[in-house]
Amino acid sequence: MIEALLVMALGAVILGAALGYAAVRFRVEGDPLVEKIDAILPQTQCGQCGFPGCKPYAQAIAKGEAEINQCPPGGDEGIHKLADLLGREYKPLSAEHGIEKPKSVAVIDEAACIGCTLCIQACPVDAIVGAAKQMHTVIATQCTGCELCIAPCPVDCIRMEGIAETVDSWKWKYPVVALRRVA
Amino acid sequence: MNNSPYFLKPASVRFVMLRVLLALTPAIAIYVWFFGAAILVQISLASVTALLAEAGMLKLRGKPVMMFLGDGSALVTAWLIALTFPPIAPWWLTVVGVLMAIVIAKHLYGGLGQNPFNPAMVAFAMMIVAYPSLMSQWPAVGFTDFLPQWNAIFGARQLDAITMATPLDALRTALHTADARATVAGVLGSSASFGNIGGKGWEWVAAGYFLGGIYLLQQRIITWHMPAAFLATLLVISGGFALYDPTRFVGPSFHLFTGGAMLGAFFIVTDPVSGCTTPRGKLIFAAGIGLLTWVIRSFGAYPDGIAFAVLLMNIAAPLIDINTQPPVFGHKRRGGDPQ
Amino acid sequence: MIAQLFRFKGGIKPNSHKDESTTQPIKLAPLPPRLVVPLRQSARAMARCIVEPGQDVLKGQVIAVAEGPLCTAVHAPTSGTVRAIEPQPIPHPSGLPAPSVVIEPDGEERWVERFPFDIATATPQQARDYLRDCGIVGLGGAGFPSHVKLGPGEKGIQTLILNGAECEPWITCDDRLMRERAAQILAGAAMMRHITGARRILVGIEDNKPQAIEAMRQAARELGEKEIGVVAVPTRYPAGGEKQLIRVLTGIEIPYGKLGTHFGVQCFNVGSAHAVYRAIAHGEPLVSRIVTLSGNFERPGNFEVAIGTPIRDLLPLAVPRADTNRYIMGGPMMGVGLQSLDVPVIKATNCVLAGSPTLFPAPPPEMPCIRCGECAKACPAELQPFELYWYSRAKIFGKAQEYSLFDCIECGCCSYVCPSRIPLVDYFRFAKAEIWAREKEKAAADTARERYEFRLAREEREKQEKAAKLAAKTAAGREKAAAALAEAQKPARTPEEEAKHALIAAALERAKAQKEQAHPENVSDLTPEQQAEITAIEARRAEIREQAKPHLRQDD
Amino acid sequence: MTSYLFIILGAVLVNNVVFIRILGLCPFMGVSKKLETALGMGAATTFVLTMACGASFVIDRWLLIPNQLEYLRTLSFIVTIAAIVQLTELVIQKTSPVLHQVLGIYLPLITTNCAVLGIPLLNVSLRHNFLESLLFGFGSAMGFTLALILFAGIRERMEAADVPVHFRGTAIAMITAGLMSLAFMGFAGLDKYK
Repeated sequence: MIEALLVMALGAVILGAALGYAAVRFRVEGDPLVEKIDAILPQTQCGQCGFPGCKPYAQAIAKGEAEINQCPPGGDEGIHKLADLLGREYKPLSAEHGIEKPKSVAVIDEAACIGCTLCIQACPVDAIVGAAKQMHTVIATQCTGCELCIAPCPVDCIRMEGIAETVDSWKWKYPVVALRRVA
Repeated sequence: MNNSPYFLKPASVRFVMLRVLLALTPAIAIYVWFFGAAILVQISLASVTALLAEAGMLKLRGKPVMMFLGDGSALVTAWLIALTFPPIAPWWLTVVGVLMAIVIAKHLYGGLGQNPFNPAMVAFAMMIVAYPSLMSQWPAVGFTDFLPQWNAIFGARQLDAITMATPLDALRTALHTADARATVAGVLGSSASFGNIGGKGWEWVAAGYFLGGIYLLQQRIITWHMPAAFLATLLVISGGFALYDPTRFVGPSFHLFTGGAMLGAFFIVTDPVSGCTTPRGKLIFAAGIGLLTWVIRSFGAYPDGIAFAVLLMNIAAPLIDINTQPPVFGHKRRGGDPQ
Repeated sequence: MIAQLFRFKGGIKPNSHKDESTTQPIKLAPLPPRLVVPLRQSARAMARCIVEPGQDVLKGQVIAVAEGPLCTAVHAPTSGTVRAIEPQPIPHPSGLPAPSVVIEPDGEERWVERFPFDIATATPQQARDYLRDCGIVGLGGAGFPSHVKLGPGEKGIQTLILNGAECEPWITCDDRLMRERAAQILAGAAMMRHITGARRILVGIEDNKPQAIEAMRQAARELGEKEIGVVAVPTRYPAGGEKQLIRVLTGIEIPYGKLGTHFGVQCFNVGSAHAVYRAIAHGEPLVSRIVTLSGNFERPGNFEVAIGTPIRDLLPLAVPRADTNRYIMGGPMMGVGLQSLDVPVIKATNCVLAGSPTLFPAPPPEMPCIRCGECAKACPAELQPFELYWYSRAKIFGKAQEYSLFDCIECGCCSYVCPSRIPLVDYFRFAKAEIWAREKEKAAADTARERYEFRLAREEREKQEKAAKLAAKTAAGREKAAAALAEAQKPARTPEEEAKHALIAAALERAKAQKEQAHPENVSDLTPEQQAEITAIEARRAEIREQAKPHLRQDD
Repeated sequence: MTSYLFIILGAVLVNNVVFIRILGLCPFMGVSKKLETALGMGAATTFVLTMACGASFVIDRWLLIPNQLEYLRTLSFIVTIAAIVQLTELVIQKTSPVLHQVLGIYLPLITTNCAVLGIPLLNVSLRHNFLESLLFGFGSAMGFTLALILFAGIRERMEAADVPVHFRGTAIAMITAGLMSLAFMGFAGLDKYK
């Protein structure tokens, strides 16, 4: 009995020492995973996930504090990519965080704008230009469509507009599967 | 409104499958000549089962039944199963085998074109693992009376009179389990089931498959890669070992003209769905089947190794394909430098 | 002169249907009542319009100038009046409209002043700029700007290839052009050779066009040049693909993402060479081209058509048969199905093909892929189309890219041979479009991330500055108090403090202004009654605020 | 020499740890979605299993048997394996963070991978010597890796297959594993050949 205890104790001491040494020797700094997650997120910085931006959400996912299905702009595909990267199971987009919408940009009704700068402060990517008491306008190419400027506007002069399809932005569609026609 | 190209070459899956069935007919005729009409019963049984199973699965999966049923792929699977199973196997063995092939190996993976394993070989492997003795009762050559065979399939099994082991099985059993002094020459000389070059009768059936294979090659339905690599590997390796120790290893002619070698070479190995598709991959794939067939025939526990060899290489096929991708136009020479 | 030809793998041999439209010489198409000239003539770029509605233009007058490296100028195809500058349908698979100039011809065909370009004294750069301003783009079908292709690249160009292969069935515009204007084509080629400094010219023509080959050889003999070779190449679609023709004539394979110039070889359509000749020798910009009308027509043939002519006005020239149910711009293998007959002829329009249910039957239903490998045998880019299909269909685009999706030239050979009748090219177009869209999205996301991070950094900096300012202020305040204690009376503020105070005052002002603006003030243009009502409400609000004051510390 | 070869061959093919012994199914199903991760998992398991076989042999032969403590075998083997796994995890985390993240839960699960405990115990019951133990462990791990890679190859392709909805994911993966197992039964008898 004593031998058994001794043997186990000896084993525990040796293994513990080895592990302790390894923990010091192979310490990891930083977290490269956050970057990878952040690269998948759509960078709308809309905060619909419940975090104040894409990066914080990425950090939360990396730490395991957030689910991967909280990003409506990233949509189904973003969730699939996150699931792939992290080896987690796919989950459908969580409804409480919003729904996937077609991409759109904010447009300021320039006649109604009073130049309050509130939307400029709200815009996470500085895509609204203007100054106090001057008319504001959205730089459409930089707008991520996060809708954060809509709520602060005191005169409700900002609306979201879908992006119209042009010859340049048109995409080939998924081929119509003839099977369905026959069936 | 469809997009370019607007006109297409006349060709269809059904056309391909019907050619394959046509190519099988000479061998079937020879089969009937030597071993009786039981095989025709089995083929009909398998065909009906396959078509019913296919229709049922298509219906369950919500696909247009008539369109897919007409492609003929289920018939090809059914015929291959019938031709690899013993012709006097009980009817339910064939039926269960076909169901396994169509339902599990084919439709659970998404149907035609998506199955990673050869359905006919899945059926064969399952049945030989589950019912090894039933799968080893083959009709004696020349015993072509229809009634006993019919009874063997559907009724009372009075088998002793009409069955014998296949040549491969006989040789393997003799070499493995009999006394240590058994030699290839001794075994071959001792039994009536061995013919001049392969198994008696079987060598002619094999010739029939060969004929069909040539037809498929001529019709450009299969390419030379797979049959050539498979047969060459089997030839070289069995020839080499037969030279090394002729008492323990039987020669290449026996390997090539016995069992499923010829059927396999032209009709099973060449299945494009579950096999490799790159030119180099096809060679590796078929050579692998040849090697494994010989290994399992020579050292393994099952009489014919083709089914297992095919399944094993089916498993490896995706990896072989990934690693044998041919270079794309312009990417062959390093950096594509001009001369 | 060329002993050895090379071959490209794959390819198909469909029935070529060339004879139907080659019997007649090229005829001039009449001017339509209305020309629609899209501003988007070259492959990827849109020119900037410089005319206005109502303005009179002359034939050959610039109506839009080139902007950016891949753009070419656009000219008025005839004299007349600009009626509108508006989105009009253009020949594009999307069927979407794009900005176009609508011109009503006056029927007089008055040219602008034309000056031949003196190529002998001009630098290559000047010559390229001139061609750009003449609106010269590739006339083979893709419409890539010629001046870009004439650029020197890294190593210069040794071999200039003229593409007269014209491998698509039915199309014969290059064939007729070579038969009738061989000398002009070779003259244009010689000019391009001069610009690029190339050594030799090779003309590749499929061997099913013996008359064209003979005409070109005759012209070359007359030119008396040894360094021009007219080569008959085997007839096999897509021998006229640029990369395939370069491969056949020189053995060089140009991978995806590389241009001919990287390898010292460049390839031009014979029509482009002809256009270059017209531009340089006669000062004529590209305002018309040869278009084949073939397929389901009573009188198929080739016509010289003004750019901008609506297809509808073209059809009576060849008389479509009664059962014609569709029109295709380009050939049957790579052409664009026309969704409207109002689309105009553009510079890339080589053919208008009429189709009938018997000529181009509706595609049979798609069956599953059986991985038979026919497509891989037919693929001239030596791809594995069934693997591309497998992953494109399931939208696993990363895998499709691993199988070199972008090396696909969309020639249609795989769809043509597929026994399962799968529209393979459609799947590849879809996958490519998705990947491109995604890359665009990714780039946008990266910009957004950068801007977001910059904003965060700026806010952080501002916070720190504010804190520093605050610290400075309190420190200054304390000092001031101490100073006030020590020395009873002193001049109150230093100039720095003055400035600081001014800043604070301004900030307060701003805050106040903001606060005011925070109230809804969309109150301009109101009627007096409304104004009065608002004032009354405001007064009531003030009253309530006054009453609430004991309870509330602050009303905002 | 041939006997060693037969040990490896038998462990890789004939008695493949996954397909024939049906051990280690959890990581087999879990980490076979992608080829790269399968390779990573295979490498990690190979390392751990070989080490575990060596270490457990040493403990068994020189610690447990001399002291008549065979009843502590399972316990001490588990502890040893756990320590080796911990060590591996630390090393991987340092050298390949992505692999670490991808292996995720499965890396600690090597601890409870029944193959990793089963093979050392089999070593004892098969009375392998030290070299044989190492080879058997290595061979089994190679068999595990082979199974994982082959399975990953098929799964990558199957990902795009039109599998009926109810069978997507784990269900069809299980069926595939079963059919692969069936194929590996073809090797039966190879190791008994005289």
